[in-house]
Amino acid sequence: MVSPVLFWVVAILTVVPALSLLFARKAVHIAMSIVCVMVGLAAAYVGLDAPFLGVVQIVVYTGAVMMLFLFVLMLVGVDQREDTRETIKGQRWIAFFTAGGIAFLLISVLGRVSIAPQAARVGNPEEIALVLFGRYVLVMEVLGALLITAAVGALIMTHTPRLTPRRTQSEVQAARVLAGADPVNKPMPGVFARHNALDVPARDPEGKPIEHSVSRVLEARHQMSDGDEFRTRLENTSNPEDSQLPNGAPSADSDERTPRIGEEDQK
Amino acid sequence: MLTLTWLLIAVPLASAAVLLLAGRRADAWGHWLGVAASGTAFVVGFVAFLQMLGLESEERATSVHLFSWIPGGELNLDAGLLVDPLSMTFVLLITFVGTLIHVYSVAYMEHDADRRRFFAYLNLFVAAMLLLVLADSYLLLFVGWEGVGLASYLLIGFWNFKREYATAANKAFFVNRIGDLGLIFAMGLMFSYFGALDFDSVLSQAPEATTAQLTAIGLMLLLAACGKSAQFPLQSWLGDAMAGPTPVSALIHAATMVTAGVYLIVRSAPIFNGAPNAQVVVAAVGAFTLILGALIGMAKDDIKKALAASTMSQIGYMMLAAGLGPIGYAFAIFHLVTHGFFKAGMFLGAGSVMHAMNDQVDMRRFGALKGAMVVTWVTFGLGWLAILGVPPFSGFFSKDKIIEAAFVGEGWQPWVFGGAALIGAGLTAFYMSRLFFMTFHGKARWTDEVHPHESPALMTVPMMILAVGSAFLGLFLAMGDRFTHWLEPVTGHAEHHEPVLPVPVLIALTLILVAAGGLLAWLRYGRAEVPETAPSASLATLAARNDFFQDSVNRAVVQRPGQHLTRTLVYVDATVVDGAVNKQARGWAGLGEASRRLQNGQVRSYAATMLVGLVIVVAVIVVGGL
Amino acid sequence: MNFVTPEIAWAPLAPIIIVLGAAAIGVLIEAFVRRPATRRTIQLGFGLVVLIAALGTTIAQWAALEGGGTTVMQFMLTVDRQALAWQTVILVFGILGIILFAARTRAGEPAFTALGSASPGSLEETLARRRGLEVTEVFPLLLFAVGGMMLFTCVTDFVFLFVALEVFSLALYILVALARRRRLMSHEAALKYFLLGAFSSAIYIFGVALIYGATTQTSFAPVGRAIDVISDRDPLLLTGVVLVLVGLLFKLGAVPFHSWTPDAYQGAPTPVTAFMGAATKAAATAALVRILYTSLYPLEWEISWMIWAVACLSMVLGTVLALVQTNVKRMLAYSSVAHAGFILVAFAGLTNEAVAALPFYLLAYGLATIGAFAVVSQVRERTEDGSVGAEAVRLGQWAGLGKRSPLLAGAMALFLLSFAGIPLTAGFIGKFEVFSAAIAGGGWPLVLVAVIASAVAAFFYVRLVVLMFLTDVPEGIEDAVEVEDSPLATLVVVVTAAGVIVLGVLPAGVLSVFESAAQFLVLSNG
Amino acid sequence: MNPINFVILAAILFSIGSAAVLLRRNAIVAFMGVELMLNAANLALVAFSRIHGQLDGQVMAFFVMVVAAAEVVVGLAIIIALFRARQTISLDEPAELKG
Repeated sequence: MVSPVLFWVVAILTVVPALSLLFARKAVHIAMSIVCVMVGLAAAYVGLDAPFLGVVQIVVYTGAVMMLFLFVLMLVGVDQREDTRETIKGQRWIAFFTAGGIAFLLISVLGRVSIAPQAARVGNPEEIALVLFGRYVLVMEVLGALLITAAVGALIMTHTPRLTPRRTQSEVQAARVLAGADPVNKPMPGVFARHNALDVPARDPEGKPIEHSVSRVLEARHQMSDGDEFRTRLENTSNPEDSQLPNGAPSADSDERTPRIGEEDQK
Repeated sequence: MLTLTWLLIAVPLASAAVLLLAGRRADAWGHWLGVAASGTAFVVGFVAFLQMLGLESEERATSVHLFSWIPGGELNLDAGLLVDPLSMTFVLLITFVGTLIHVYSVAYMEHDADRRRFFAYLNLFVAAMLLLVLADSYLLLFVGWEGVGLASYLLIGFWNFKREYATAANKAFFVNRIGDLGLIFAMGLMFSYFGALDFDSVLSQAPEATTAQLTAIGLMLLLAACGKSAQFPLQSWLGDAMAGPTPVSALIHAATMVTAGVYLIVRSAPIFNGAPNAQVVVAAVGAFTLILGALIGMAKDDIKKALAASTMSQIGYMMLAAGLGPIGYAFAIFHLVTHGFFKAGMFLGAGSVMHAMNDQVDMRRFGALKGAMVVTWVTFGLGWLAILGVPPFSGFFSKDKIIEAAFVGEGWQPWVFGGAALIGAGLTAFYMSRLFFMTFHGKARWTDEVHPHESPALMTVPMMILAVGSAFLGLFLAMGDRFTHWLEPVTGHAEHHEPVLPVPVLIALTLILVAAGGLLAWLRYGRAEVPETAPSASLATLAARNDFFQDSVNRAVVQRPGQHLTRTLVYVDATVVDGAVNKQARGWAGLGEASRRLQNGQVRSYAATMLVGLVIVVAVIVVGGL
Repeated sequence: MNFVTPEIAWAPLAPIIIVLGAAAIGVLIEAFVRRPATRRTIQLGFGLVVLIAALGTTIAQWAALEGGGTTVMQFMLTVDRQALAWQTVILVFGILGIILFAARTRAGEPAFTALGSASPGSLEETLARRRGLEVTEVFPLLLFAVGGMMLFTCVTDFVFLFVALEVFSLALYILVALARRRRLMSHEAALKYFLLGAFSSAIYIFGVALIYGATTQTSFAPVGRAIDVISDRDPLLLTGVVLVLVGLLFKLGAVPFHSWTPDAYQGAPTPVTAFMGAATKAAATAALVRILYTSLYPLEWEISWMIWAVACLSMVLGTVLALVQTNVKRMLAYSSVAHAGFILVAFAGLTNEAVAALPFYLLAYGLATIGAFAVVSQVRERTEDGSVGAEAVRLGQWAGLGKRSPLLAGAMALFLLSFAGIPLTAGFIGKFEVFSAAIAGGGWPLVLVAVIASAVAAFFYVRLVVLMFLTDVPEGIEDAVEVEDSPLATLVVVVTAAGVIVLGVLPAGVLSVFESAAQFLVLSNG
Repeated sequence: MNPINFVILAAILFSIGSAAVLLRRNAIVAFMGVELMLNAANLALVAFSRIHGQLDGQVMAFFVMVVAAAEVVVGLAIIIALFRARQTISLDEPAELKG
């Protein structure tokens, strides 16, 4: 017999997180909830005299499957939020009624089952091994084919081989310069700025903000302080010292500036 | 030789295969190969026929085993041929008339770049039709049945690379499929009742089955026959079939295709003998179609469409005869044979006329062609006399027998069926004479650019041979009831019954009606001027038209009610029957469009479909189990 | 606690071992042969040799088989005549499929993408094409699929069946995603097929769990015996059975479990559609036959209404939906749904005739399917710069094909007529066999529906025939549509066309072979 | 307590999983729903295994786990490929195939 306490703990530990599949918005939250369900199921297996499966459950599901899910979630963007408004007419009702119907029917069927559980307890790993490599050995063999198929399939769909020859560091750098990138390192954020902070763009010698000096992450989060914002703050300030920029750089609003090398040729 | 009858099918089939596969290389000689194949089939058939004549009448049925076709536990079916007087009659008709049409086509299709392909299809058609009549089981018959259908589409569509013809062919296919359904259902019923599909087992077990079973099978066979033989309500495809080259029409109407339905019914005689109700329905369908066809024939100005309507009507006679039971079977086939000759002759004549008139088909543009095309005029005229039933030409002997047989019986039946057959004879006389006079007599109403001329010998010789048949075949076969005795092993011996009216009276009545019909037509279309455009339908214009005294009588007595009836029936034909087909097609398509919404491209909806199905099934199981 | 080595008769498994082993070797070939073009040649040759060897082995086993067959492993797997017959059918489809997989256009373009991971229109894709890369892994994947399907026909255990099902399904999911042209559609089709497939597998395995709960067994024959013992209707058992059947009906593509079919058929690379359409249906039917006849037949009365309802729905919906299609591939897909219905008709009454009729039906259907899709793969659109592009699948683009390529169009017409069940084609004999089996089993109402459905179905098949032969070549289509003549595809078309005709005219030999295959080694009552 | 209650729990989880497939537009979440259904089947198998005092149920559950793992690999690979091409994993997005 199984302890009722265990059952109820498992029931709550699985059903409640599982409901996040229907109601939670963030995929990551759902994935973590499912991890919880998997752990709950592992507990159930142990309670049902299947310790081997309990361990396998933890290893395979929480350890591998769900981690793979999380991995892919991160790949496609952890921050994905799902709009839960329904787009297909009536889909929500159909879903609840059919799923509810399935649950109702299965429970009504199972509720009337009266099989007395056997007292015999089986389930230690050695016994499982005997069955696994005895009666089910052919299935084991075929699973090999299954796993090869899965691996080959995943490789085909995701692996991109090197299509261009590997480039050396100097080639990379040469290409960058050719493409018009700064030959030297990008300025650090906060350089020449009023604020020595990561969210403030650097300024070039002319005082213009260099927007790409700030991390893209901050940019995506809209946590970057805008260069223009500083410019206006600079213009509006009454402190004369402020107009005197350090290192003698020309002021931001000055129209006159010395042309850069190369610009002259274009004129 | 009887065991070599498989050559009948194999030779044209092989020829068709050669012609199709050889491609352009065979363009030079392909048509002659086609003629030779058909001719060889005729020779084989004729030799077998002579051999069969040498046998006692009980021994004339021979089974030719070909190969084991579908082996199986319950149903073990071999592919085999049944050569007996009935199938031999058809073989001779198909190969003889078919060969003549082949010869004719050599000249008729001379300028067509695809003549070789045309002959391949003709050969295919002949082979399929021979398979149909020689098969020894319903299933093998069905193979030929579908083959005929397929070949006819290839031929009907031969000239038409236009979309509207394609849709017409599609519709024709659909109508024919309804007929095919009948045959399939009939086979299903036979299989479940008798556990067999070969003629031998089915027909020998038929007397032991219940009337209800036989009636069901009979009605399904009738549906099949209606589809192929263009009987009401599945007649509408016949008009579409006119789109093909004229030799095809001749082949379809005279020797192949439309005769298949009559063959099916006569072949299944033991089934119908046990199902009187089904027989009455067959006769009724025949009687109705013969009148309907005649009325439609009156309304057509297109020479080929008028001839097509006449085919419908004449096949109606055959169906009527077949529905009368043992007394009618032999006459049905007799009429089929004579009809095969005169109708083929007339179609070839029509083709000759069209050849001369730059493919013009509107009879209002013909007239006075007898001078320009003497041979065509004479041969067509013999066919015309034959279809009218003027003694001593062929049609008289065959049609008159059917009219007599229709008057046999008790209660209302002889009066209705006999009456229909009698009236039909009068109507036939009217519209066929109309056709004849409008084409060959009266004033020339040709358009300017045509210069009628007689067709080449390759075309006229077949017409002459057929004309000889139209003239004398009936007399030859009727003498001493030769034909009836010949078919007796298959159709059974029919007791002689007296019609409800004395035979001489019937003959006299028939001839009077025929004469009246012919005379009316002469007055309207031979002597009088025929307007070059069809008269419009409104009563006002009718009243305004030239008003001879005879015409008024004519119009009041025959024409006006006739016209209304004709119009109504043609309207019914065009809207209700065609409409039903179209509507049905639309209905299916509408259902498709509606179900299409289920497949909305959303995988979640797909999953929902699955789950809903699952829930329903489980719910039924669980609720049923509680 | 000592381990008893299980007794396994390996010899009868030889064809499956050959195929699955070769698939694994095929993966190794991928690793060791560098040049894509060489790889393709080797994979094709290797795959062909392997499949033909497997076919030979299967036939040799048939010839050598004494009695009903061999129990390879008690409760798990038997190789009997029935299984060998189905394996032969599947191997034939596999051989035709692998040839079609290797077909290329005149410009040397294969049907599969150059790089599975590259997104359409990306730089990687262009580079990969320029480098002449090719996903030659499709050949081993096909071998895995064939092996899985062969297993599917001879396993006798619900769990083993599940594993076999996954082996071929996973390979197919990937294959569907690898179209060279219209890659977005291909991806979409793969995702839909995969998600619904996984969904149905989950339903199936839950059903197995319920059956296990009700009977303590998962092997076909013991389950059947247990069903016999359970006197009254056990809802737990019945629910489990229904869930299991749903999983199989999904693979068969029967309504309402069909919705993946049109999308997957249309989106998949055409050679994959050809193989999948033919072989999956055969495998699913084989499994269904075995389960129904060796395990579930005591429940015949309880589940027959479900089979009837699904059969009717499939025939009607498949037909009417095919009527309104304007895409050739999609039309054929819906026609396959209708054919799933015809297949189910055979199960009326669970007669012995049906066991003989179904392999023939599937062989006839599969040959015509592979042939038809092979033709589809040859009719191409021409892009504006004059190169040959994706397949021309709009019906209108097929207008006048009979004039331009009479043999190809003629073959297509033959396949369509076979689908429609016109005499002298294999489809006619197949339908005839199936329907007479159903009539023998008392299923005449089903046959009635089937006959009407096939009459209506003939309409859309013939519409395409009419379009090809009786319609003028529309203006400009000469330039817009190009007919390819890949020798490999032509070979497949010729072979399938010949098969369709031979099976239609002289079916006796094949029929009697399948007739003698209509026996199971292990029955629940024996 | 009778282990059959665990089967009832499995039925509930199965329904939740199937509802997720019907409701969620995020392909990964829908796929997690399928995984939950497979796990429910496993729970049922293990519970029945306990009820019958047999090992077969556990072995089957083990096989299901392996199969599920393989399925996840393939499924996620397809989803990634789709994401690369379309920059979305919404199931509503790709609907070129319909009708």
